[in-house]
Amino acid sequence: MRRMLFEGLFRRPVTERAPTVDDAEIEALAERLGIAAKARLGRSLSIREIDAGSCNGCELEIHALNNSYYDVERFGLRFVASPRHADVLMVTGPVTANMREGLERTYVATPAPKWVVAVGDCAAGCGVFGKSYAVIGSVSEVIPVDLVIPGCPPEPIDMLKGLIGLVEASVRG
Amino acid sequence: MSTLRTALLNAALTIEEQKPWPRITVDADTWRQATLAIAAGNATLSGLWAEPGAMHMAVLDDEDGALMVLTLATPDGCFPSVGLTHPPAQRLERSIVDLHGLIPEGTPDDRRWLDHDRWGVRAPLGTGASAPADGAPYPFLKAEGPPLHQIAVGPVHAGIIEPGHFRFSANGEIVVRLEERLGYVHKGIERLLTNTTLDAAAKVVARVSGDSTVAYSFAFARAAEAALGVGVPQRAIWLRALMAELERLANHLGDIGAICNDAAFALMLAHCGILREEVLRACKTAFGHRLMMDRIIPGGVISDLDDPAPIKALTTRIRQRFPRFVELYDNTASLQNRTVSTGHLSPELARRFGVGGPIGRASGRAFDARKAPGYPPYGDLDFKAAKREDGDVNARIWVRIDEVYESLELIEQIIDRLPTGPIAYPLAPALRERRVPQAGGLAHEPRDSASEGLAMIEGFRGDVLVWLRTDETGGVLRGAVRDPSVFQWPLLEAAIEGNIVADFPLCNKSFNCSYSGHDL
Amino acid sequence: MRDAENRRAGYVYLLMASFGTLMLLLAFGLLAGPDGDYAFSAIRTAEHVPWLAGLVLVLMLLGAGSKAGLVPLHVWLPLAHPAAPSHVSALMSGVMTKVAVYGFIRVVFDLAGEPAWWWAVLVLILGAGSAVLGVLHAVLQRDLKRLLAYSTVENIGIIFIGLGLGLAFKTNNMAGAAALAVTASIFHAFNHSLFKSLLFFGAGNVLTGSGERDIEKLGGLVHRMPETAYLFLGGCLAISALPPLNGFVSEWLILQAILLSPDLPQWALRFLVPASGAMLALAAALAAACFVRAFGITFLSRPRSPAAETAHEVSRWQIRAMYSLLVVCLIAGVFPGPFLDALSPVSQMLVAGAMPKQPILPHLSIIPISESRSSYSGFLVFFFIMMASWAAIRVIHNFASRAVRRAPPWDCGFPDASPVTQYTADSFAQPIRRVFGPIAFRAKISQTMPQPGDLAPARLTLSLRDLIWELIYTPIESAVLFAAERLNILQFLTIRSYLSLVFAALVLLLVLVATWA
Amino acid sequence: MGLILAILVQGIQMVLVLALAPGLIGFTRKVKARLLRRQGPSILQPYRDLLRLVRKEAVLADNASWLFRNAPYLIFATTWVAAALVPTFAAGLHFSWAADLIAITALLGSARFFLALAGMDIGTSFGGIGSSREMLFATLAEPAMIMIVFTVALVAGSTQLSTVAEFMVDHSTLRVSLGLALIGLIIVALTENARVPVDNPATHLELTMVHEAMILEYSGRHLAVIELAAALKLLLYISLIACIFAPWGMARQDDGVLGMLVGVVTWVGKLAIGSFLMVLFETAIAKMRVFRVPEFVGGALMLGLLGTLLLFVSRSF
Repeated sequence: MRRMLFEGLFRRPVTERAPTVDDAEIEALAERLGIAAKARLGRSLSIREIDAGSCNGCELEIHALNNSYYDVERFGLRFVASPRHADVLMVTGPVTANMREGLERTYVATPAPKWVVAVGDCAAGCGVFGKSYAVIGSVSEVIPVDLVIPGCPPEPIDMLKGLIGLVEASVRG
Repeated sequence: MSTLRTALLNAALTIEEQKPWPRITVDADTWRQATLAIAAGNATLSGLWAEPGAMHMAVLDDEDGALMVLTLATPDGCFPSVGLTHPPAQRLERSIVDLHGLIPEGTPDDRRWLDHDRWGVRAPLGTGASAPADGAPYPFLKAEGPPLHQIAVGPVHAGIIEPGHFRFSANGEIVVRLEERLGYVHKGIERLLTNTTLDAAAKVVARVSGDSTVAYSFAFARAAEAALGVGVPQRAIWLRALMAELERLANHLGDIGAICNDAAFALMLAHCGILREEVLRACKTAFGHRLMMDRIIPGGVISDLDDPAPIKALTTRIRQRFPRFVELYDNTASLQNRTVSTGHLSPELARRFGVGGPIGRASGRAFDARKAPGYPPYGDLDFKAAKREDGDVNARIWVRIDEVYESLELIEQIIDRLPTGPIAYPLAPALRERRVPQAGGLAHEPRDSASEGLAMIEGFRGDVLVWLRTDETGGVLRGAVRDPSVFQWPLLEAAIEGNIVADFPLCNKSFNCSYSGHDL
Repeated sequence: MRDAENRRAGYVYLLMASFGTLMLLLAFGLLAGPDGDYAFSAIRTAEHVPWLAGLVLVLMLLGAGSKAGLVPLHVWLPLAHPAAPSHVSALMSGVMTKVAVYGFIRVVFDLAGEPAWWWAVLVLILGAGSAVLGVLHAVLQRDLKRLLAYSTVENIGIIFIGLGLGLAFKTNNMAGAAALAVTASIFHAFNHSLFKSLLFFGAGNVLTGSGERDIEKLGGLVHRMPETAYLFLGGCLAISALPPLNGFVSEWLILQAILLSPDLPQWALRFLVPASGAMLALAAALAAACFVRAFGITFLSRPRSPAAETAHEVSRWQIRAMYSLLVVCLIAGVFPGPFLDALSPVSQMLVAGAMPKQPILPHLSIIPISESRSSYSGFLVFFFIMMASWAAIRVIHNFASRAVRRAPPWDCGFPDASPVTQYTADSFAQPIRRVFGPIAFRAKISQTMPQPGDLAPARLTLSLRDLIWELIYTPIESAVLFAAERLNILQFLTIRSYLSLVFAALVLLLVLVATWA
Repeated sequence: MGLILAILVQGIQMVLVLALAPGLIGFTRKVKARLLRRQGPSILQPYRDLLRLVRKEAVLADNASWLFRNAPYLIFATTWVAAALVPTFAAGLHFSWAADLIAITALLGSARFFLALAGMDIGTSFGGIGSSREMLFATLAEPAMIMIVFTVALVAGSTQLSTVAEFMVDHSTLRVSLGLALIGLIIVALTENARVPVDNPATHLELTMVHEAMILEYSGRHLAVIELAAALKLLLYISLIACIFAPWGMARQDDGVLGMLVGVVTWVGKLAIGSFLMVLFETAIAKMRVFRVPEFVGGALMLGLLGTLLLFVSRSF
């Protein structure tokens, strides 16, 4: 253990350089999210993740955001335990009929201003599952979605770009 | 061949040539006898699924790991309950009631399971009668004693976890009873596997549980190949095993870190997380997708391993670093204090529930589908199935640690001995030449042109079972999948016995059952 | 049910009261001596044989202790106090126990002459034991009034710790320290009578408003009985010894007195005093847990029964009476100086010393011994807390968003309105029971958890044993029964046998009288 | 003039603890991240987090009472007052006679009392879990703290922190009793601040939470105030340990501006070292089972009692 702790103290972190996000994209995002109108929260956003019916693939990659390579916390983004503490809801999966209420309640429980990020192809448009007796549809059919990160599952770097865009937009508004 | 299997074959009304294991049609009495034999521990229940007018039960022979599927015609919509004598079948039966409307006669538990009264229909795969979508309250099982409170956790959990509801009846920290309520991520996968194309079905099955996507695709491909009677090139077989082991490696690394992190030991998570990320990146380089989703198709694989160097570098690196984590785990007394004797699962229960994967192997059930029933190329590979007897969180971590080493061993063997040649045979010509098997005599049995395949693959969580019926054009008529979690979830309720509320997350993470795979 | 309980309470009370009175009478008899002069002045000037004085102390501990509720003589108190109507309970717990304390102080400090050091040992052990055992019992109670009664036992224990310290210092001629201990103790007795009455009135309001005193069936009363809640909370803060209320001041003074004890010459005391200090601190911390539970389960959360759902606030006059108590609690906590000064003649008389004169200005702080050692200003603490909260509220209101939205409680996305999904009082106390229970109650649990697939109810059984009752009272009870059974045969003797018994007794008495002289 | 200066120093100290507390949390997070081979958030992140929280709306549960709304301010106020009474960069604080170490402990007890009640106000099972665990730990941590205070007070002859600090500067010697008290105080500090191995400030598991479970329902400005109070409490404990056991470099009342500056710099250094050691310890240990914590904190109580007893035996220990 001593060796691992020393490594941590004296060697460079394994965290990789932040992906660059285009300025124009950020401006556009800020505009679209109406951040100026809602409130500028600064370089600090708390994220609540909700699985509304995903296959767990997106969850794995969201987990990866927290690993030392991506280290999402350095951008002021933090996963929190309660929707009451959150600003951003990251929703994955096609919304199943059984999860609809849970998703809606989480949305209601989150204090404004809040943004919803639909993560993955399923959240964006049901993916391979399509609407059925058990699937309501994409996330936007249940709660308003502000940002979509496509992919099956989206790679952590893509999610990171999307989230950095959100943080930066939240600063500039 | 065991006596039970011989007896069943003798009692069979018809025997279906279903590759690679037979499917026999039986009458209700034989069905009941089979049920009793399973309950008595002479065989293991491996799957239970339905289609309109019939019930199917997969039975695993404990002696040689051979499977057999029993089919019971259900003209009046009823069948003798398996769960009545063999509790592991209860939730499967409840799901069948919810989806197909078939009634298990004498079932002890008639509460709905997947159906949360949200669909607007009853028995969507059966009659499909409309019903109110009002989310009727769910009657939880009782607990008695001094004033107890209930802790309702989920479906929206505090971490990045799939949805499920846990209901603890507790007196302070003492857990008096834990009951799960699952079904939140039910997406109607069985419906999606009905009358569809092979491609679409493959995509859906790959997304039954995203963490086991390789195992599912592998199982689906093998079931489809068995049904269609097509072959697979050698190189593809070995590449499939390579992917499966990489997936196991990534998931086990993630799990070891995550279990330790649930005891607030973040150091392990951080370092295991780094290794896991490196595995995923190597997968991306080698196969073009971090989770290797949709890489395995019926007939072969779609991406070849052009350069084994990144994988080799990966195994070298893990071999270099992982032993240090193992040492760290072994030498951190505070961590051991949390894991040793926590969440004990008795070998007896593990055997009765036929629980596979690291959970079973940590409780003395040595079953590993790679060994028996076995599938290529594992017969040609040299590896040991990990096994422990303690059945606690510590044992489950150790089984995973052992399996990390075994997977590394396997990956190295595969890379060294990887055969050359094509990576897939096109399906279309094979389908044209395919010999149509002769089907049995029941009226509701599939058309003559239909054929069936069953496959069992060892995923990182345990044995994945996929059953498929295809038509002569290669279309999927009907499919059923069974996740290892189905038999693991109920045992979590038992493993919490004697533990306090605060230890549940540790038990839960050490099981790491799939919600999506269970709910389908 | 309640009747049977009341009858039992009455019976035990009667027995213990007669026992206590008997002990007191014996003590007075010993003090009055052969001359039988019961005037205080006569007793005070009389020479007391040391072992007789010691016997007086023991008798006083038994007599006054049983009346005050000192462990192990407390058994009647948690039965009798809750059985009375709430205002009577307030009087019993708040005032009557103090009469016993007064009697004890009067006899032991004033009349019984110079104390021996072992007196302090005895008093400290009983005090510390009462404090911890009392509050441990209180934490586990689900009857609100019984909880308060057990908490009285705890506070009596605290008072006796102070008195024990006073004895220890007095016997070693440390007048200043003794004055501090005795003053603190009496101040705590005063404080306790205030907040315990307040709490009993509050419990009475709850009983009136909801008809329920089982806290497992209450909850959410803060919405239906807001003023009672407010007042009860004040009482809880005071009794949990939290600044700036009065309970803290007296307990702080006792702790300060303990810090003076390294100068004591007796080894037994040197070890016992810090130990009783630890017990005092433990009791105070447990009291906080106890009253978080009492207030939280009764007034917060959601109603656990229809009774709690339909509770209503009590009349204005009942509330006003309580406000006056709370105000005195606050004044005694914020301006304790004058109260301490007022007690100095008392300590002068009891231990021939007094605390330093508490300065009104500057700072309104109190000083137990000297300014360099320690001081505490209830006023400043109160003022600072008020200023800091005010500042926080101002800043937040000026700079923060003022938006407020009401939403359903966060339920993990699974709405379940059933009150069973919130903590029960028993659940709240379980961790404490688990940690302290094996020592104090021999708590045992047994559990049956059905295997997966078995729909039978799971079951938890809990057995708690009151060790004091089992170790002391059960043997006495069985001894009495045994003796009664044996003596029963006396009823069925012949006339001749009776006559010979009478004769034998007479001879025995004559021999006794003859040899005594 | 002296009085004005004294009040000024006191005021600066009050503002300073408030201003530095989030930075301390930021520093611990940074160190933790580095130990886990991550870059980690900026040290300023907690300030940004607080700023974000106060800009958000507050969502209150339907059945939240006045207690729920007011508790954050009371928790903050009592903690702040307690923190302001601990000498940080200068000994001999002007208002030090207002409360001694026992009163500081009790003030923190008040904060905990309100927090535990706030956790129970909504009636969710998690709030109850948190409150009940918090009060259990407190039943041992508080007496342990009192015993530690006894030990220190018997050595220094006062429970007044300023006097203690001055005494320690002048008579810093190695004593067995102080060693015991130091270990005990560290245990209490870890417990009170909900750090590993007692609680995990970074946990996402409701069932294992202690502190977090009580504040799951809080949002917006209320949450900000509670978070700030938690940060203040950590700062208070590290300052307390520094002030009693490592009082070197602390300015005195009559030192000039330069002395004060030196005091501030050494204090910040002590905070950094203290929190660094804490994080190092945290990283190297797993969280305990809930019912091991009473043994752990009970150990602190025993250490405190032992220290006191030693001093009762002989003042030279």
